[in-house]
Amino acid sequence: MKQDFPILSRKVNGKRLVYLDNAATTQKPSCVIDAMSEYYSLSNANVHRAVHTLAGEATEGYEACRKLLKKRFNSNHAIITSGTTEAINLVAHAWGESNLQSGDVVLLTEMEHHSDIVPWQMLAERKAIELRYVPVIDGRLDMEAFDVALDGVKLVCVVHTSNVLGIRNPIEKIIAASKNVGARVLLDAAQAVPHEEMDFKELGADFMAFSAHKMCGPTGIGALLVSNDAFGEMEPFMGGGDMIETVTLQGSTYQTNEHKFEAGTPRIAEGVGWAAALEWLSNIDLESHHKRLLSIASGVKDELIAKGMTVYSTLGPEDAAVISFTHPTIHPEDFARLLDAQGIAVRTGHHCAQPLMNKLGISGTIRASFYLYNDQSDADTFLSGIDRVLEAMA
Amino acid sequence: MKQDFPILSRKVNGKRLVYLDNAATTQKPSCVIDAMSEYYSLSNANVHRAVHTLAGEATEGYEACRKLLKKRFNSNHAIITSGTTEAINLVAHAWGESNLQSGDVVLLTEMEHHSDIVPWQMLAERKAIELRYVPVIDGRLDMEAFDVALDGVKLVCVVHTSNVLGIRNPIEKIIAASKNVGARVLLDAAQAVPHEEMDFKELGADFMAFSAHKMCGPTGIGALLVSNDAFGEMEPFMGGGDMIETVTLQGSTYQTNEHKFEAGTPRIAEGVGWAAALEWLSNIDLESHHKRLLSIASGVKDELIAKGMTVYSTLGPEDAAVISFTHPTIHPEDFARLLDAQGIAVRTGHHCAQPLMNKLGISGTIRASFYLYNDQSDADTFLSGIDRVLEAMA
Amino acid sequence: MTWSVAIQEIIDEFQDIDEQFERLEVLMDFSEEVEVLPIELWNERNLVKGCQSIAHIVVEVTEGVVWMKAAADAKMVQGLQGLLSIAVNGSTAEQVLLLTPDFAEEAGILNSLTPSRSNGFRTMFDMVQNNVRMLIQ
Amino acid sequence: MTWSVAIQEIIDEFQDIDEQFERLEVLMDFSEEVEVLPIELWNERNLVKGCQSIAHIVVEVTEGVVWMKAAADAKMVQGLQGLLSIAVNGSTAEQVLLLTPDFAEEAGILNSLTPSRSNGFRTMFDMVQNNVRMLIQ
Ligand SMILES: Cc1ncc(COP(=O)(O)O)c(C=O)c1O
Ligand SMILES: Cc1ncc(COP(=O)(O)O)c(C=O)c1O
Repeated sequence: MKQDFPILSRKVNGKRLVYLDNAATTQKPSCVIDAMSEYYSLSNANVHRAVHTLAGEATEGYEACRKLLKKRFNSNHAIITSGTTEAINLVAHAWGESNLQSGDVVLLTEMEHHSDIVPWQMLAERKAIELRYVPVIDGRLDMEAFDVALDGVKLVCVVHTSNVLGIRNPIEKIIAASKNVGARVLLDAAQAVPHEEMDFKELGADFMAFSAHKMCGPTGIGALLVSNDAFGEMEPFMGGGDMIETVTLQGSTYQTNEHKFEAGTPRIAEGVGWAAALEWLSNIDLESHHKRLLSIASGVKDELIAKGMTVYSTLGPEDAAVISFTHPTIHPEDFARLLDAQGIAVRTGHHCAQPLMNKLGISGTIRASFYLYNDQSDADTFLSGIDRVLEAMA
Repeated sequence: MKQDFPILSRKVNGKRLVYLDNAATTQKPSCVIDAMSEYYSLSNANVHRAVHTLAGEATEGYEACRKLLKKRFNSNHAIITSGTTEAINLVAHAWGESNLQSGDVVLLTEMEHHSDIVPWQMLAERKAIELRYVPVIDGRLDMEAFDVALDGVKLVCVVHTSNVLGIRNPIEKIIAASKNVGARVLLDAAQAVPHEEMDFKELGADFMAFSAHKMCGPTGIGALLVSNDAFGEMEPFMGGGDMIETVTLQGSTYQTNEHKFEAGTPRIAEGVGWAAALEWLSNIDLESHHKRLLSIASGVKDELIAKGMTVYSTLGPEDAAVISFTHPTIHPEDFARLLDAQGIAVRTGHHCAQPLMNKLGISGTIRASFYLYNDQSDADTFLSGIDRVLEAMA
Repeated sequence: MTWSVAIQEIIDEFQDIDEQFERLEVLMDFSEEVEVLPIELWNERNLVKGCQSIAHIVVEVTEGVVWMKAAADAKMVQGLQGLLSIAVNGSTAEQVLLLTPDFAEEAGILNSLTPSRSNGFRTMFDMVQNNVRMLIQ
Repeated sequence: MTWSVAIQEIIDEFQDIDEQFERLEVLMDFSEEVEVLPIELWNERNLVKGCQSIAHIVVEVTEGVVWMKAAADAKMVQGLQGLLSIAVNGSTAEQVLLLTPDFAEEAGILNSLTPSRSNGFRTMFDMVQNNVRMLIQ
């Protein structure tokens, strides 16, 4: 697997790169890098409404991405955005503005990424809607509190898998209960799609947001899947080329398919690159990798605890292989920098989840997150890297 | 020059590619394609708030793009967006929502691209503001009507250079007159930045929007330059990671620099690619190319007229080398397809400027647009291609 | 493969052409095979949607036999309509419903046109079949 | 190049180190060179902005001689403060204003740290100079 990823043969500070910052972004296989170079070297043109050969190839390449998304995730509608964040903002504007009234309730959780909090806080200010947060207890959603909080809710926004703790929330239950009270459901699936196969229709959610760059695809592109019902309730968000049917000085009419929400020249090369990533992923057995990585991460977790670290991730059987931890005295930044000196890339900080950090009573963690190309040798290097840090700081 | 652009050695339908669809998007020099591949192969990581080496390199690469933009265009603020369209929508939301009240007037022109019309129509619906349009007479803005229409206007939005006709509008006059009545000015510079050096501060506009893909850079990225005064008047548009200072369940505070308007993981590889394009362009003398291309285009224009075509572009000394034309009987699509069969790429249709088409009394044109790598041989191939079409359709 | 001898001849003709320009010329020649739909009958219902040129198609089934009339402002679109007319006119409804748009691909017409146009062909093809399906119900 | 012998010695010391890990260890050792700013004196005014760790710096100029006190929760940040202390403490205000942050680059500290951190160093360096400038006006 490692040989598919050119960056993994790079040396950092003279050491073999051990990349454990996958929850922030994943690395790209050669086929993705090559697909984009090839696009720019052979087929680059603006898409839609053009008859020349390059424009045809570019349109086909870009739209292939949408087709693959619909097929992989079993969805009738796949709107292409610049990432998870824009996808969630799109829901807040295109659906929220026209379907939520003053006094309506949106239910979030304390585990959300900032990208699934701030758009709702901004909407709440514009429309005087009420925000409620499902509390986190012992690192998991308090499902009893969820049931109580659900009363009278119009929209439930929940992170499928936490980028801080790797927790996979019981989203099947959450969706079923939400549907029971007639609420629409948005899944922040940024950390879910890299780790498990998902069937959007079967899940029964209304919106699902995710980014290409966290699943071996390029930066600058992501998607929002939308259910048939919710799609019909959405008004345009941004205006411009490609999303209109007709424009006159008096007013405009809009496209009726996904293009209605994709104003301007789309992310063409990015679509081509993501399509290559989706093809590549379609040959990967995510479930067996999930088991393999979780078992490696569990071993690492035990060692970290034995070495005196506080570990916040519980790593249950469905959780992603993400380990957030702190050391009683060593500052996370010093820790991460001393690991980097050994070629080991981990992330520190609040991971764009300050409310969760507040709940855990800390300002940040060190986070090691594993992905497909990581193996036991990476875990071993990481652990001996930790030992060297502990010695140096003793 | 041509050898810098790998795509130009491609054959289309067995013929040498003659790419004359540059107003839609430009081709990319190898250095841009390579910079992105290299980024993905060597330095890919998520930016900001991280201490490991790759993240540092990625942050440096991405922020280098912003630095180059500020330097090239002499601007204190450069917000990175996904393109011109998002940049204009950003102004409509981040500035328009908080600075325009019911009854306020926004002045547009009949020459605008849909991306500089629809966002304002949508804002007008949300806020009950009034839109006025400066009429086009004989393919140019009616400047007398402009002076009259300016009365009581809060914001003037004008396309610097028309993507349909190549007309360069008298924006210096427009900006001066607008400033005189205290209006803010937005320049749609999508077709301007590829063709001329621009000094944002000296021009004195408040907002300037453009896309990387029209100036040898990648898809999926663009920018909004903002004056100091206007920057201080802007509220956040999209919410999420990277644009916040602190997030609590009760509310959030925001960054104060450009990041305030760049929610979520940014367009990192695209920033690296655009930086390479900006470096490449900095070695090009745009003015001499402008003269060269305009002279080639003028020759083509004369020939087209001689061959019985109606040409809508006037190609004045400051205009871009863009020729929009129709044939009295041959449908533009048939025309373009028969050119494509000969390897010649032109665009047909309304070019996202339906109001201008209505004004010209047509539903679309065939458009040949020239850029740096085009030369007389391309013009000659184009003209003999036209001859073959005329013969076949005679 | 469910097409007629007439269609097979067309496929062979297209496959013999080396040059794209000539292929398009031949395609335009097929515009003459269309029974032209008079302009008075152009309306929203028989408009081909998603097509960049203005194109209309009307399908009739008389005693089980299919007949289409069509028109388009672009000659190549009318050429595609001509091909379609050869494929369906005079056939039974059942035969038409068994057709697939593969023959255009086989002839090298679909992939020689850009996707938006080949989709235009698919759209017209689907429109004809849907109309036939509705008319025989 | 406007730095003192003490700084030159530090540069030499850093340049002699091959391994990044050891370089960071030496950097952390410099944290002991800081005259620690007591926690009661940490406030919004002397907070180092844009730094990921919590860091504070206070600068005094007594009879033309500069002296800084500082503290940071991350040891490497305090190490950078230590370097800065060696560069400025006991120097005249004029000498401090002539300094450039190049010496850290020369020592291989700036480019061995990621940009956000080297910006942190630049921020602290600028903060010291700005304070000195204000104090002598
Ligand atoms: C004048 C003008 N404005 C705006 C745009 C929109 O640019 P983009 O599609 O890159 O957002 C274009 C390009 O299509 C243009 O030519
Ligand atoms: C759970 C979660 N939600 C949302 C996001 C935001 O994704 P992006 O920055 O790609 O928009 C991320 C990634 O940072 C994430 O991990």
